Amino acid sequence: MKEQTPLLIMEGITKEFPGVKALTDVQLNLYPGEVHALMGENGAGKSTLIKVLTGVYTFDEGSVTLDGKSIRITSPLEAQNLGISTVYQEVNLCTNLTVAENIFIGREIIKRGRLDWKEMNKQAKELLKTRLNLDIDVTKLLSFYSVAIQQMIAIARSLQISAKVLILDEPTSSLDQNEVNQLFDVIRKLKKEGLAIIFVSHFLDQIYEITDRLTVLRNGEWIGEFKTNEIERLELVSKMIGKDLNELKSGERRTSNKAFERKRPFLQGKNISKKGKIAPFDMDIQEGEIVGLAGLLGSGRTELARLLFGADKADTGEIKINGSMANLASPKQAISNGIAFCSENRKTEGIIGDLTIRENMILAMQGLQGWFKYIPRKRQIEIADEYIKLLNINPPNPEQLIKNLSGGNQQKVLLARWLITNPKLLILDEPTRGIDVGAKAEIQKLMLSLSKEGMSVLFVSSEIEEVLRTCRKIAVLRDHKKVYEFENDQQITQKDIMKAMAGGMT
Amino acid sequence: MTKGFQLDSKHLPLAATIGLFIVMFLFGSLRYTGFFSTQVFLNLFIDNAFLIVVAVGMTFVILSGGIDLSVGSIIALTSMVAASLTMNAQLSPALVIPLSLLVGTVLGFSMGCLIHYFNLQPFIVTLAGMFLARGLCYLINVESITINNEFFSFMASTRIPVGGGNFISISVIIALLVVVAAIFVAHFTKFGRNVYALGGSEQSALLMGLPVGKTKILIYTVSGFCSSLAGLIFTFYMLSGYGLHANGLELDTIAAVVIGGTLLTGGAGYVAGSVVGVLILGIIQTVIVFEGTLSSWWTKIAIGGLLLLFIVLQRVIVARSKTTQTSIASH
Amino acid sequence: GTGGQTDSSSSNGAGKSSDKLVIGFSQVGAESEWRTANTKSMQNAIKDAGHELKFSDAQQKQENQIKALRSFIAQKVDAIVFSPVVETGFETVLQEAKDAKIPVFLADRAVDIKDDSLWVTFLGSDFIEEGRKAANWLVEETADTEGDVNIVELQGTVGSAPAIDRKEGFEEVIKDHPNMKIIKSQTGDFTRAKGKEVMEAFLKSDGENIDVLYSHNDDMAIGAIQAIEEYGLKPGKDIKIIGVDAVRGAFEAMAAGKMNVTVECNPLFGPQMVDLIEAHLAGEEIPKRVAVEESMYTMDQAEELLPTREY
Amino acid sequence: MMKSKLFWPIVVLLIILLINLFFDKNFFTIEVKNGYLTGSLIDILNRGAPLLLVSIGMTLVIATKGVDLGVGSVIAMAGAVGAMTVSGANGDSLVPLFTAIAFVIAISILTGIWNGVLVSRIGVQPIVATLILMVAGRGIAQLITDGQIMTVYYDPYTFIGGGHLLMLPFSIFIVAAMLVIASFLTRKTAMGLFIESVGTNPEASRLSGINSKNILLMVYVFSGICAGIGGLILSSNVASADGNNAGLWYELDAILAVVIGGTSLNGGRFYLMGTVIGALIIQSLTTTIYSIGIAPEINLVVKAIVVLIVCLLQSPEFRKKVFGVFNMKQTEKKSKNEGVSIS
Ligand SMILES: Nc1ncnc2c1ncn2[C@@H]1O[C@H](COP(=O)(O)OP(=O)(O)OP(=O)(O)O)[C@@H](O)[C@H]1O
Ligand SMILES: Nc1ncnc2c1ncn2[C@@H]1O[C@H](COP(=O)(O)OP(=O)(O)OP(=O)(O)O)[C@@H](O)[C@H]1O
Ligand SMILES: [Mg+2]
Ligand SMILES: [Mg+2]
Repeated sequence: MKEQTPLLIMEGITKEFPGVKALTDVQLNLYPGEVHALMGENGAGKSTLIKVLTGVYTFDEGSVTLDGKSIRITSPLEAQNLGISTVYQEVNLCTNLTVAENIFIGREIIKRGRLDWKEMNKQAKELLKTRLNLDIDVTKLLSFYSVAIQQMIAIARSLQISAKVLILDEPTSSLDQNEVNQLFDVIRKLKKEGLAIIFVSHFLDQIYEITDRLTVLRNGEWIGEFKTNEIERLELVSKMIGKDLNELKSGERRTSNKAFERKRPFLQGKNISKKGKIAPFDMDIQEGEIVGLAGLLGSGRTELARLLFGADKADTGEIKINGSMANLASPKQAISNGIAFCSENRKTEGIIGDLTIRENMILAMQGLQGWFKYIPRKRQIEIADEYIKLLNINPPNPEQLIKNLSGGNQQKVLLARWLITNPKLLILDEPTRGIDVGAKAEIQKLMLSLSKEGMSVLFVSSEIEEVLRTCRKIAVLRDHKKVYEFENDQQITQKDIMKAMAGGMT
Repeated sequence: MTKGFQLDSKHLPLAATIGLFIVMFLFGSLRYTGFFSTQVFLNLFIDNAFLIVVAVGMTFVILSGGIDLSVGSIIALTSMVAASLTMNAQLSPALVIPLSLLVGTVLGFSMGCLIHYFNLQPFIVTLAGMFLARGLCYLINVESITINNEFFSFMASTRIPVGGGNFISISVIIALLVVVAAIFVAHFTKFGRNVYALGGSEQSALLMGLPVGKTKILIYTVSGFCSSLAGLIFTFYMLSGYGLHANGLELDTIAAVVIGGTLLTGGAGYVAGSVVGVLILGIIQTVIVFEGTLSSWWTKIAIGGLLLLFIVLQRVIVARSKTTQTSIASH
Repeated sequence: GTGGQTDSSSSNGAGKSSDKLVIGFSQVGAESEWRTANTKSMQNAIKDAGHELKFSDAQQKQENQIKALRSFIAQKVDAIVFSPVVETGFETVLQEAKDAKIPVFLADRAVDIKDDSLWVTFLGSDFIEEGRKAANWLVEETADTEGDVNIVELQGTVGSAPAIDRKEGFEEVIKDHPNMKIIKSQTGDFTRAKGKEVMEAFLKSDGENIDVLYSHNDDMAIGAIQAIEEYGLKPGKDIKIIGVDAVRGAFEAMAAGKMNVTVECNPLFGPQMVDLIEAHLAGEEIPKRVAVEESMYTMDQAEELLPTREY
Repeated sequence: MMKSKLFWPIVVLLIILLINLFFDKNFFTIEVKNGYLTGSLIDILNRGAPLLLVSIGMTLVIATKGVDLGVGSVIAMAGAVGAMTVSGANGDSLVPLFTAIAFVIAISILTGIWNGVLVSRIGVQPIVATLILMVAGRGIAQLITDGQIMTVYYDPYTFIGGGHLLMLPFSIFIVAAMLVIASFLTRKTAMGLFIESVGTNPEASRLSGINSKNILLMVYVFSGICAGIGGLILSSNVASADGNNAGLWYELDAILAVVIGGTSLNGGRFYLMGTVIGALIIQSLTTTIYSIGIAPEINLVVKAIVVLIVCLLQSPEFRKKVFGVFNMKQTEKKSKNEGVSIS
């Protein structure tokens, strides 16, 4: 591979947004048949580099060379035509079209002057089945499926294009281990076929498993290019963060459990169900307890969480809060009962794109206070500044529009939105999705310390490791049914949970 | 998760609309003598042929998440151009017709370009287009121009018998051809699917590498063309060109499209639905004329009331079955 | 003859045909008081004569009117009366009516169709003549004025038949009087609010120069009168005001000395129309064009006629 | 942000006014006449009052991604109700006046609730929901006036739209008051934030605990009130009520004003001051067309051209393409910067 010439060379790339210098003199060399990781903290400029490459943004300075030819791409369409296929960080598909259409649109199969739906549906189904082991009805609208499935479909779409360069921007952020393995098999195959692949992820394990080489960015600057097997984890992290990070090593596994003593129940759910969504289940959450929800893709974790929050209305069941009956028919009621819910789908259910960081942060709090108790602007800025610092949000400007933030930073703002309301129960659906290593550790620490102060947390995550580390109790879902509940003591291992998820334990 | 169910859930608004139309027709037939006849039904098509054609064009615009307010004015301008070319310039219809069709096509194309290249809001651009087209009518002539031309008279008065003494006009045939073509375009061509994608999410469409700009420009061109074609049908219908023709028609058209089940936010809806929407507006008027006792203001109130009835019933039916639908479908 | 008199003449025809007729009447809309009065007159006349009325309002849209006519044909009415929204474009549907052997009567506005067998008769006002009358009054009134007479004109809705014709008739007469000049002309859409707004703008730019206001209907004139008063001039004296229609409001203004003259455009021809329909169905020959009797009212007559105005 | 949104509309407004100055040397003079301040500028404000009011209400509706086509009809209904209430009154007693105002406000609130319920509770798309009132409302107005133009002979009534206070037309004060109320509600309470968030992302707002249904309802009610008061001014100004013609096409002009003012029809951020400028542009344009003697046939063409110019000037893409050549040298970096932007 050494003697090969790079397929793609980006040099001296500089990109400035009004007020933010997103990229300064960045370079990237991509060889055919390699998987190349882009590494960096949230807001380091990974997605921007990708968007510059695929023509979503134009760059201010620098040059791009593909196959020895200098190019300047001005639109995603052009990028595709040049053989660059991309899965962007946020799922960018059309929810009003069917799965098959989403896979084929732009490159439809035409037979006798008309689109051949039969063939496209067939091929789409096959593609999802064979490549990603996903057996779903491809004639259903995309909106029918959860974000994770949508992400798989986006990946399938990019695979369907015969390309020279494949770019995957955090494709694994909401996938569970099985799906990740599936994806990696595909990547390995493509690699053998000589494709050059750019891969972005905040999971170091995945980086070390699949990538050959990596480029590290920090604050929009190029830090260096390394061979993956030649750089230590710790060194990599310190390159990304810019300082020695010994704290991260501390690995205080399950410390919380010892500190936690059973107090009194905060929420008691009995026989809650919604037809077609989730079978009747009971759920108790103690004050100050962190409860994990584990399950495979589409097992119904999100649905369960939404019912507890009143985002969907339950058909049956009753919920007691602090011992007395509560009516959680709408998010508003749930919030006034001290429940908060951070959705897994930040683009459509989380951010209010046109508003600023400050406004996004105080929204839930203001909703709680009502129309007339308006939080004075000065106070708003104080709050925003406080949480920007606490969660290390970049850029640290409360007046920046949230849609201009990097994915991970958006997630932090949403987390702040809920922390500000000072909830009794915080429901987090994949909260660490797209968040970098440092921040992830910070958030876990925060969860633990909040639980010590008496806040309960319902924690949905596809990373069993993470769940095991933080939760005292773990509920497992399978096929829209709560099948198991573990007390998290030292005996429980990742394997046990996986077994329960897959159905080996009932 | 059977196929049948899924088909239903997608086509439900359309089915509800057709059902409501039938109910309305039955209501009219029971209440008024002479209502239950094939000709009354066919008259809906004869009298609304032009509206069907504009609604088809508008459907594409609305499906893409845009809006076109210029359609009424373009109809007027087309009729004016056709009339003045025929009567004042004495050109033959073989020339007049393509030239008139060009009017809306060019205007639509220009509006599409403004919307795409300068990122302007469709509402405003087409509103300007609406003012402009009507203004141009008056520049040609403030008075109406009568058309005395054999070809036009032929198109206007030819009756195509469909049996039982009933007839339709040539315009109906044109309109139905347009509908068939549009359904094909919407579902079996790349352009059609791009329109839906654009309406679903413009940003996603862009990132998926779809030709967003080209599609947008084409959409407004198509709508402009449809308006001009409707303008010609309207000219056959009226045998005159006039600056006040089709005043306020844009709202009727939008209403028809939306009643036909297309979402104004884009991305969901059917061409066939818009046709039913037009027929519903038509039948409301027919019922009111048959009633024949409403004063001018009660006419307006009655139109509003019937519109309300339709929309609310449609909402209720769709909302009702959606809740039962999803729970059944996912098991 | 005045509008008041025609109304009582319906008794003439009542006996002629004892059959109960079904008459379809398609009205333009209800865009003005004049139109409303016209509708009422027609409705009452038909009812008083013992016939059944099928009424349809076209909301000022020709396409609606054609639909209404088709529905009348489908309902097999005995006669159709309609006030065309526009002069053109009714050939096809009138042919259908003729084929269905339903006689058609035009009210208020004419149609521009070569084949005059498509309708029985046209009963209505002559807008051009109204324009001429207005101008003639002005010529007489200013006969001994020396120097220029500066006229501002408030037009009706652009493109509408009364606006075009009233302008034409007026200009036709003043053409021969070089001292009369229309210095500003703008549309006021036949409404008071617009009339006032446009007049304000005229006064701003031409102020004391304006000698005469010619308004295509009384409503705009009434709006303009308010503007003139607010501007500080005396309507009727500093600026002479000519209106058309002779609606009640105009008489009030004239009685108060704020308006000089209004040319009548009589909407109360319902009874006359019923007579014509009955006569035709009884086999009588009737002329293709029947004029509505109309006159002109000046300031001096206003006070005494005011109580008799019906609209 | 705010600054750049307002800049170009203000420029266009100034240009229109300057064109007037060219035709009429005294265009900017304001003098005391009959004890009142008069002048073209004041006239524009006075004449534009109803449009300003309606546009202010419309701004909030549009910010929620809606639209209110019913405003024109509400104007007609309000005028009819107002005129009918005072129709029998004469003399100086102010009771009928206040009764009329109360009735008008009541009926406009009613219309607002009607639209708001259809949109927020039944889930009808705003354009059709309000279309119902647009059609039927005018009918109701005519029903009230019996199809006649109802003339008012009661002087206090004419004060609302024709009277003066502190030497200025009273309607200006009404507009100012409504503007203050709207600004207060949206900037000093959380209303503004909620409206913008519901307009940008309704689902995310709902999950943040905002009662979007009530926000929608409230916005339509406010728009109804604005239109109702606008109708009162219009009817009072000509001392009559015309069910068929009052407020005709106001809905389009109001939407136009809002959009010229920089608020997007896709909902979200709104700019009340921008709307005010937008409405003033439309009104000055109308006045200009009347006073410089443009032939009525080409009114619409002129309007179309001005609208296009305003929109083009506001478009960054257009400025870049047109002025870009000229600016290239100084800000080469900046202009390349924007590229294909997705937002
Ligand atoms: N359209 C925009 N306008 C202004 N600033 C932007 C825009 N897009 C990105 N930025 C800024 O550029 C920087 C880099 O963002 P980018 O999305 O590339 O980060 P990232 O490395 O992908 O982070 P993450 O891991 O969170 O996805 C951030 O500071 C972000 O706020
Ligand atoms: N493999 C699948 N096959 C069919 N439908 C699926 C599948 N996965 C998810 N769905 C559908 O997607 C919807 C979302 O599921 P849900 O959000 O509860 O999943 P989850 O357990 O939260 O997992 P994740 O969020 O990782 O997708 C459900 O309505 C489900 O029917
Ligand atoms: Mg990113
Ligand atoms: Mg989930």
